[in-house]
Amino acid sequence: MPDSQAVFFWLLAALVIGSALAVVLLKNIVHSALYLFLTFVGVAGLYILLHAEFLAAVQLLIYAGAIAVLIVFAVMLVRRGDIRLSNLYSIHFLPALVVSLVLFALVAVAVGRQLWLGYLAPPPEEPLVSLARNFLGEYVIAFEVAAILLLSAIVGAVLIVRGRRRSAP
Amino acid sequence: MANLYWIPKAWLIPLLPALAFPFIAFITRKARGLSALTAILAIGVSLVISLGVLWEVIAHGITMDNPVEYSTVWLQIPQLLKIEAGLLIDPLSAVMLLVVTLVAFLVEIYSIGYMEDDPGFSVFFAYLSLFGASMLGLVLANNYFMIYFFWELVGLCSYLLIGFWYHRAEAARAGFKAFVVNRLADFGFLLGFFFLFIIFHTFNFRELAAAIPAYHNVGLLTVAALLVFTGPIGKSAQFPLHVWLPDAMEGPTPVSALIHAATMVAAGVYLLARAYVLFASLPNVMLVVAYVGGFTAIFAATIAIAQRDIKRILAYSTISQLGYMVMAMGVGSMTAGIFHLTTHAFFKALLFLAAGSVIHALHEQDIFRMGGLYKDMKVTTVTFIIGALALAGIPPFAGFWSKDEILAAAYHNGFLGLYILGTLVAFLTAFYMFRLIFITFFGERRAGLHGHESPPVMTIPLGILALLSIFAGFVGTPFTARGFSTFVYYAAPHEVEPDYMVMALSTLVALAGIALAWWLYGRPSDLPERLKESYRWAYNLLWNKFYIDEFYLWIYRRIFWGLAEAFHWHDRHVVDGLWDGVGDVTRASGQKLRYLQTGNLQTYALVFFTAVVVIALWMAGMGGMIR
Amino acid sequence: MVNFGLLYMEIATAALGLMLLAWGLLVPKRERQGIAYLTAAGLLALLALAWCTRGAAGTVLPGYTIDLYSIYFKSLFLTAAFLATICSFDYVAKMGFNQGEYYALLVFATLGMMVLATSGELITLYLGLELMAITFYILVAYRLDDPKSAEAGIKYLLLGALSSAILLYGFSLIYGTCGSTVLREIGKRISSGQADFALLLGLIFVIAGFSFKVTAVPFHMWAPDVYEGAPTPITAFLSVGSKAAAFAALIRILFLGFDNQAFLWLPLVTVLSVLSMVLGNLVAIPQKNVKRLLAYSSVAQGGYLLLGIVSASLLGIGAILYYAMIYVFANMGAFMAATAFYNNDRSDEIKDYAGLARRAPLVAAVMLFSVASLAGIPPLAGFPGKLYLFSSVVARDYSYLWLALLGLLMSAVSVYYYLQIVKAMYTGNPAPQKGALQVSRGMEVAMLLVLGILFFLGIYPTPLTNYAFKAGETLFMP
Amino acid sequence: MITLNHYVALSALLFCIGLLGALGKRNAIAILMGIELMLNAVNINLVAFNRFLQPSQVVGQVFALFIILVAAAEVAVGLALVINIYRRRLDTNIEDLNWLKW
Repeated sequence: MPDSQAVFFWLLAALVIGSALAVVLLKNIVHSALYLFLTFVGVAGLYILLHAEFLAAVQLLIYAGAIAVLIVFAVMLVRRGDIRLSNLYSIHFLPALVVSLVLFALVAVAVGRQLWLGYLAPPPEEPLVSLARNFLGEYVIAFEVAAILLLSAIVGAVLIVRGRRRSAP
Repeated sequence: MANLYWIPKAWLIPLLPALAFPFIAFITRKARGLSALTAILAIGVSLVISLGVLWEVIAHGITMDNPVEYSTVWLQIPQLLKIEAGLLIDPLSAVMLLVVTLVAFLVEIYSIGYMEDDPGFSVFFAYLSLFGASMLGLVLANNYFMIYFFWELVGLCSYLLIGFWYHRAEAARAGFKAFVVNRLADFGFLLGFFFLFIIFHTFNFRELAAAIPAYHNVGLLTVAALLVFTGPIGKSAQFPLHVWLPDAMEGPTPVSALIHAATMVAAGVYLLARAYVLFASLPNVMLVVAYVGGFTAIFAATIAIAQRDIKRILAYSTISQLGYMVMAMGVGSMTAGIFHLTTHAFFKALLFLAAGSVIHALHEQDIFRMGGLYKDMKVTTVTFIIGALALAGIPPFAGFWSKDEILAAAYHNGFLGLYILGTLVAFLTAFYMFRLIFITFFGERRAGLHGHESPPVMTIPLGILALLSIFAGFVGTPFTARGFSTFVYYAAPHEVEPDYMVMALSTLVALAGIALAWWLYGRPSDLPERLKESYRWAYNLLWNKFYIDEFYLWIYRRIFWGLAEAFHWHDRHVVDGLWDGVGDVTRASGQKLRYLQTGNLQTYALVFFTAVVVIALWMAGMGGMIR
Repeated sequence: MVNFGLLYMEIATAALGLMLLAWGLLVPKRERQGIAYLTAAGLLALLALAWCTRGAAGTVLPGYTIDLYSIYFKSLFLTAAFLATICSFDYVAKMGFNQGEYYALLVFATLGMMVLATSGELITLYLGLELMAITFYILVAYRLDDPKSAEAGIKYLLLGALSSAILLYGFSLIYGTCGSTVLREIGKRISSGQADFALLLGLIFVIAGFSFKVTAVPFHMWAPDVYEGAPTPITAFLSVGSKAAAFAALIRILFLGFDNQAFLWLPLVTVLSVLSMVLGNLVAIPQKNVKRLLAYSSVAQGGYLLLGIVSASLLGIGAILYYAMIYVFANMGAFMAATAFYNNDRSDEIKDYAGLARRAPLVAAVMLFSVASLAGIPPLAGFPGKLYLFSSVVARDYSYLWLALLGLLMSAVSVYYYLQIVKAMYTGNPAPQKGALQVSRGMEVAMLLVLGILFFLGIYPTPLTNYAFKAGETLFMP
Repeated sequence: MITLNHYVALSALLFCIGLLGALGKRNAIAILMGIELMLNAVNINLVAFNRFLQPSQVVGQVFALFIILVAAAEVAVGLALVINIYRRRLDTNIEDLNWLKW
């Protein structure tokens, strides 16, 4: 008798894999972008299954909310020609398929052989507090570096999109 | 050893010219006179110290077995690597110091006159100083590493000076050729002492000398010795790497005298002497050394017969004489080799400088366009003849004694073939030198050329070198008690026994050579032309130097270029084409061929991930994880 | 309690970057020339700070330890950044826009390198790596008027992100099998002997990800394109700084985390090293563009550096540290000359270098001695560096002699293509209308400095050697 | 019963699909999408390991959060570059970006 966990897992797995395949295989970039959004949502569902609710929220906010939208914007900005053929395969598709399959086979073999020394226990009482402690404790350097990284990325993105503008005559 | 005065100051000998180099290059570059003065002053003081060192070596009984060594650690990695910077002062280095500083001093004085009108006057003196410093450092080095360091540095100076007139295409090309050939040889030398280091964990000459006789893996040692020997083959222009030296004559003549005749090319012979314990313990390697030397001697001497360029004749003569020295090393007489090195340095420098005096006056190097110069250039003629007599081995000139010792050593150590060969070379040497003299200095004046004697600043060095060419040999005659052979030796000091048969024979063949030269070229005759016509093939062979250069060029063009082209093609078409090709074949679409060009980032990414997959498969297979 | 005081280098660097960013926004446009000088002065001050406090040591966080190893690398990055800044003076001024951002990003990239080289913990290490990478993506594309620059930027970004992805996948597998992201913990939890397959895969993915950054063949393919397209000072900084930082982290990961799995990764690193030395040197031969030639030369230099890892010894690590520092000076020297030339002639083609020696003796001399040092010709600083690297391999095991010999042989090959530049500079004739090169005073001083250091460390390498080996030792301290 | 292996296998599959997208599509934006899929796969891995191996800690989640953040930054810069190139060449086909080559 399948428990509810398993049902949700398989549903979400099907959603994630199916929409990911759609992202890769569809030839319309707008469709790809929409399925990408769906994949992100599916992954957020998986996080909930894994008791990472905060992460799921962040996933929805940043990935589904920001990144996917950003990508759609970019798609619209650079649209040209026939949209139905805007996302074609490259000449490398078949070798890429071979490489991907071999890589998957390797990881699958590795996962199949692995005896994980795991145990399932209840998650921490207050995951958010625990996260916050980590961010400002053990990973505070990473946290600060991330802040600078975001700043640099914003500065850079604005710079590059604006293009050349002479500041001095 | 408490009251030594000069020897503890030996480190100044290379340092002074070394300081002169940047001083001239950066400060006195614009002031030509000051540049020359700085260089000459530096080498002059070095000469004085060298004299002091030699005097103290003799006076204080410092022998080959009992040298003075100063050393400091230059670079150390515990238990692995220790490189010293140090000085080794024994009779061998003391003699070399004197030779180098003396010749360099005289050549620099001479250069004032010779380079008078050259715009690169100061730079020339800077280079000469740098060369002097490197050569002196090489002589004083107490370990392989340091000798290699200076070995490369003299190579660099040689390159710079050959190409001194770099705006002339031949000069630039000759410099490049010397560089490439020497790199090849130096690479072998480097490997050789690398091997020695791996076996013995030291670069130091004395430590190696103590360790080598006790080592019994002859095979490995033989490889090391042969590799070390490639260094001298390159630097001392032995067959088959002699090709760079004649071309090096594109440099200014004082450079030819100092570097490509008297000192740097002798560095190979000096290295053989320094590494002698290594060679002496390997009879087979000694045979190789002896025969390479002997063959080079006769090979170069025959080529010299047919050349027309005054400097090229002297260049081939240098190769031939270097062959003599190497042969002396090979037949087991380090004494004879170094003795010949010393006397040769004086008379060959003299010959080159005298030839330079001729070139300076005439701006012409083809001997067949000269003639009758003795009327205008008395000093030059006389000194040149003295040098030639010394080179030809006519007693009592310096060359006679040293050459005689080599021949005697070959004869007495059982190398009868090499002895005969050496005697033959003596004959050829006398012949081509006097062919040169009769054509250049005697006979009739050729039209359009008017010689004039060079200024005293050039002729005085000639005179000093002429005196040395006459008298320097007396330190090592068989009649000198406690002579050169008890001073510079390997294993044990010994007195040379006079062998009148060898002496008489070599004198006779030398005289015969001179006579033949006179008979062919000393009197008006068309005999040489007729000989040339009837033996056209032989003449062509000699004139074209046995086609060695052409052979190398062919190898270079065919094989080396071919390889480079192949690699290039491979990169462009195979590596890049591979992945594009895979996609192309699967799509079977000829239209897509234009995508075969690279610059495609996905090709790069695909290579990246394919590499990851291949590595994973390989490692998994190695770890037995996939069955 | 976290000892934040020990983070003074990182904090000061971040402060400098933020200050430059603010300066660029606040100061009137005419006054912005000063930003370049401010950057140079700031970096120099940081360098002095690093030197004065080189004795500082201590643990900030479980996975973040300040030791001589990290301080050595910080000094290296600061030196490279300082030289790159001087190199940028005229170059960026001629671009004429957004100078504050340019220098701020340069400093942030330096900060990323510092974090990358110091961190002993995967998360912080990853953030450092990405800070460095993202700032470089932007800087590579900084020549906004040049489509080649943008192309280089997108190529670098996409390939860099792909390599990050596989690197992260490797990190996740390592985390999954060891249950920790702290390298020393990982090292303790991996039992010696045969590792799990998953862990092995993780290790391979991580090595691949770092091989991308150190341009080891076959993960190098981005380098020539990106190096050619990027602004020259950035190319220079990328080729020394990013590479050295990746080496610092790779060494930490391999020796702290996977020391007892060396029998697995040593053959892999050996293969990478051999491929890099051979391919880098051979493909450099037919190049016609100086930056591309130096890119392939940089691939080959990465191969030499990998030899130090192959030796798996203190000597090898010390040799890498030494050589990396020398490489900064030699490579920056060469790129400085290339920048000076580009600023005047707007060209990177070797044939245009003809007669440079007569137009600008100093620039030609810097190029000459820099490439001579890269080739390892005595008496320049590259020579002892190569000597250490090659002898460290031999010292490990005489059966590795062939590897050292291959390195020597490939160095000999490299002389050939370096000489092509030299030949053009010294024997060619300049085009008649070309006058003397205009080189700014700051650049001239920096060039002389580089020359002096190359010669000084070639003739007397002991001070740096001792520093490098002492720094290497601290890595192995518990 | 859903085990850790299920999650890791799912993640591996997602990673390889992403890889296929990154290597096999010619639109620069599609390549970026593929890379995002790969990063999501890594995150699934991290969170699953965290949940099954160290449920009392949140290290994996922290890592995943950082990766999301960096991915956002990378996408921002990447899309900016794509737009910049599009303006100049009217093209986002990565196969045409080959001005830099041998």
